[in-house]
Amino acid sequence: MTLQELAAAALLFAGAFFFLAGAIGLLRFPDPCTRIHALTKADNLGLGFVVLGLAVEAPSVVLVAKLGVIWVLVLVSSSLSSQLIMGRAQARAPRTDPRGPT
Amino acid sequence: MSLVDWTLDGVLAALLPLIAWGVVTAASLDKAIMLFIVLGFVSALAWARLDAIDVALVEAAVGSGLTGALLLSALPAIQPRLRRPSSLARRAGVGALLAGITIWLGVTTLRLPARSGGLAELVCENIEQSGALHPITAVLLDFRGYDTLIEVAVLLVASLAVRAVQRPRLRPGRRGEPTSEPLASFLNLLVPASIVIAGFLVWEGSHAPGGAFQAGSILAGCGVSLQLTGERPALRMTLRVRAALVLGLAVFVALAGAPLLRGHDLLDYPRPWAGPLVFALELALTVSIAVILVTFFPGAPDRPEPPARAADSP
Amino acid sequence: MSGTTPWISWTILAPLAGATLSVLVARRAVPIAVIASAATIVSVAATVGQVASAGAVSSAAGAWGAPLGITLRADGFGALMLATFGVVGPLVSLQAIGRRGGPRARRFLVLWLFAWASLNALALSADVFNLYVTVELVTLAAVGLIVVERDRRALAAGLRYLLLSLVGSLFYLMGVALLYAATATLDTELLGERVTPEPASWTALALMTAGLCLKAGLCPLHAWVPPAYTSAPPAVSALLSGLIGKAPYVVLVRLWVEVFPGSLGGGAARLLGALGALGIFWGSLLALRARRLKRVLAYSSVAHVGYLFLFFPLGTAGAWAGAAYVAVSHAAASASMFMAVEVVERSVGHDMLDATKGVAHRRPLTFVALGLAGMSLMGLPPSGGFVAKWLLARAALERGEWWWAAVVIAGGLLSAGYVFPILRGAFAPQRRSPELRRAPRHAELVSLSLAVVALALGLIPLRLMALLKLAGRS
Amino acid sequence: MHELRMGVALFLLLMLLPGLARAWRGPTLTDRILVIQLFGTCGVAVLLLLGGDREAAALRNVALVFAVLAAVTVIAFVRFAPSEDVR
Repeated sequence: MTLQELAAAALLFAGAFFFLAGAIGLLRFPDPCTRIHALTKADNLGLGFVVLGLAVEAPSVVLVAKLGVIWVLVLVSSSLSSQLIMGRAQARAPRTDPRGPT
Repeated sequence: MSLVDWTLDGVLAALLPLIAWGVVTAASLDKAIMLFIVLGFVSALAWARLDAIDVALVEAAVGSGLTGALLLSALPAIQPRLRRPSSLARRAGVGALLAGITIWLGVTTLRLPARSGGLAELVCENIEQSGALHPITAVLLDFRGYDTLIEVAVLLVASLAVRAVQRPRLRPGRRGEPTSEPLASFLNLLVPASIVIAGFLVWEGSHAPGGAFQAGSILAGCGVSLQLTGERPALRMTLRVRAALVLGLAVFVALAGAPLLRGHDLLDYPRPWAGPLVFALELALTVSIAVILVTFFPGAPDRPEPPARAADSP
Repeated sequence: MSGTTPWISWTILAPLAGATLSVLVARRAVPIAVIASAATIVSVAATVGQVASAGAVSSAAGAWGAPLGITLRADGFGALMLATFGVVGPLVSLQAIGRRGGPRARRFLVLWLFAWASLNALALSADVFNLYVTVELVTLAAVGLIVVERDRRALAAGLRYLLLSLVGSLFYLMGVALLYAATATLDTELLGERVTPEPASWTALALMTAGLCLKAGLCPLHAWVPPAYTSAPPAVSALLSGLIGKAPYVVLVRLWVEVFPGSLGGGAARLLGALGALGIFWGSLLALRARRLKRVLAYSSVAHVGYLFLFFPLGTAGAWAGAAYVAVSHAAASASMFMAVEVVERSVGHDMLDATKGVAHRRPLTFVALGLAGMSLMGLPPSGGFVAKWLLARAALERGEWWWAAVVIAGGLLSAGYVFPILRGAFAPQRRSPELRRAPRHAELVSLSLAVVALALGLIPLRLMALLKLAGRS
Repeated sequence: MHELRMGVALFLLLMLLPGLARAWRGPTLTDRILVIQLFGTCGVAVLLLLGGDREAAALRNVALVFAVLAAVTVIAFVRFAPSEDVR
């Protein structure tokens, strides 16, 4: 196994770990706010490490660029999505929960 | 195929019916829609795994992306009415019938004589003369272009029928919700990115998986986003929109009819020009498919209705 | 194809081009539709002429030819259906042209042009997958036509029709996939040579037949028919019942006669015949009990679908001529009746059975039309309906299967039971003449001309049969 | 290396199961849309991994389509999903 392959393997494993963390968090955390926190780990770091792992071995620069574009697209759209989802959730929260400081 | 490959396929094959079961038995409509979107994701993966990349592309774009958004946008209109599960006996009967058919189909398929892959060889032999180097595109736009001609008409008719029954009630952009800062900057990124990617997919279509339908769906996704966020007003049936709507079919009919005038068969492209003609056709189809898909979404009324009529819809 | 003018292709492209243009130039939709219709009628007439003089005409789309490409082929049957679509359809669409192009009339015309293109394409297709595509276009155009007036009830009926029809399409498509896997071709002629009696073939036949029967509204799969035919505008019901309802049957006949030639006469064919007989009785009985004119006609259509399916157990050339005659004469007669009902409904304000009371004297043309078309539905000589039923009954007796003949005759008697009350109410003497609203004059004329067509079909039977005999194998 | 990539892809597919459980249980629509987000990202990763050792760029195009359309569903969700659920 070359050094390059080792690095790729390590990066892929790291990615897998963050996906695992995200999935477990999504399942186990108590409410949507904390779950979205878990999810962003998978979105940003998990995919990021997988992309890095693949990029290490990529035969051409074009391919690396393409992987990068995909990652950036997912990053942007997932951060926007998180924002929109939480915005929607919070816009409605006060109606059901107006009293009682927590 | 190693053990990992087999397991991977096995997991995919197990996930599909599992999720489908979830869709069918979900207690509420919104849950069913969410699971349906997930089903679209997983089936796109399955198609990719089966090397049917073209189908995977369409499934990713239309099956999960746009269909999910379309179902969600229909949700407010139908939610209150879904309160009547049919009787257990009836469901069991239908289930048994469908299971029987499925099992029978499975057995029949497995017992099919193992023959060569249909017309694949013939397609490969003739691909040089066709207007595309990718077999799927060659089949869709040349060998069986006549099918696609009618399918494009199907899409246009569907759009006309949807437009006939749409109510202006759900017109987004009228709600006065200002576009948030991040959303606006996201849309600023999405529009150019979609156009570039759509153009790339059309180009790919001439020699690799891709083409008008996939590219059109990307553009439609962008258009739907703009329309749903109120960033752009809903499509009005201006001359320009109508021109975009029929462009694909018009070009197709022209390409079909022109050879007839010269005494050839319909869609018989003059061979040296077949490549450029097919590519031009793809571009026209991309535009039309994108606009047609956008018209399926609520918020694309015929024309601005006078307020009196808009108000009386229940 | 060389030398001859490719009329066969123009029968599809002309209406398609017209539809495309009239979406684009919506203001000029009516004149565009008129020109496109005229062009289509010329192409249809020329194609029928070619077939009548020189036998089947064909054209290979893209010049590829089967099995790689798709072949269009006009044989006797295809030409007959082309002619039916090309006579009945434009006549019905005249009422929209006559209305001077409001937005509804324009939408109707565009959708009708699409439907016409797809019907012609269906009649000419010699490829099982292409048939699927044309059936889809027929279905969607039909749904568009049903909901064209944005009526709430029509919307529900249209959606119901769409969903059931899609289930039917799914079954058909699974059959196509199986056939392709087993034979590596989609061309009907090549399939006819390559299909062997193996599980895949007859599973395919069963799936496709089941799907098409659902789409055709064969009893007991007719649940979608009455709501669709009664809630759509009458002109649309005329197209649905007269033309669009025949489309799945055309595909079914192609399958059974050309792709699976050996399958006629088996148990499955008898089952289809039995369902047809059931449809004749059940549809007629429900028509007898119906209180609304449109409902009577809708159930009468269910019964007439039944007659079409009597061809399968008989399978002879005579039975074939009879079934084709039923298709053609019912197309004209039923469209005429629906248009006449349009006049009655507009005149009186509703379409209950007693709406016709005393209207005969004020709307004589409509009642001549109702009478003539009713004769054809009942099968009284000398109408087209009579020839159709006579041919079917004779074919049954020739094979010694008298029970089919009994079904035909009983069906005729039952139809008399539901057609006569309509006319009797109309000619009954009235103490005072009812107040009538203005009714569309052109709808009256359309109805009358369709009724004359239905009647005339009985007077020129031999020429039509000569055309049909070209249908090759049957 | 192929094995490794397939193994990671398989692992990511298995990560969908906890997601499915969350989608099934809910309880709110917000939870379900989060699952869809997870599935989208997982899908992109799996497609990239599957395409990792093939010459054809086609699988990466599928991932590209996933990525660019990921937000459309969420935007439709925010616009149209019924609002009674958040606690």
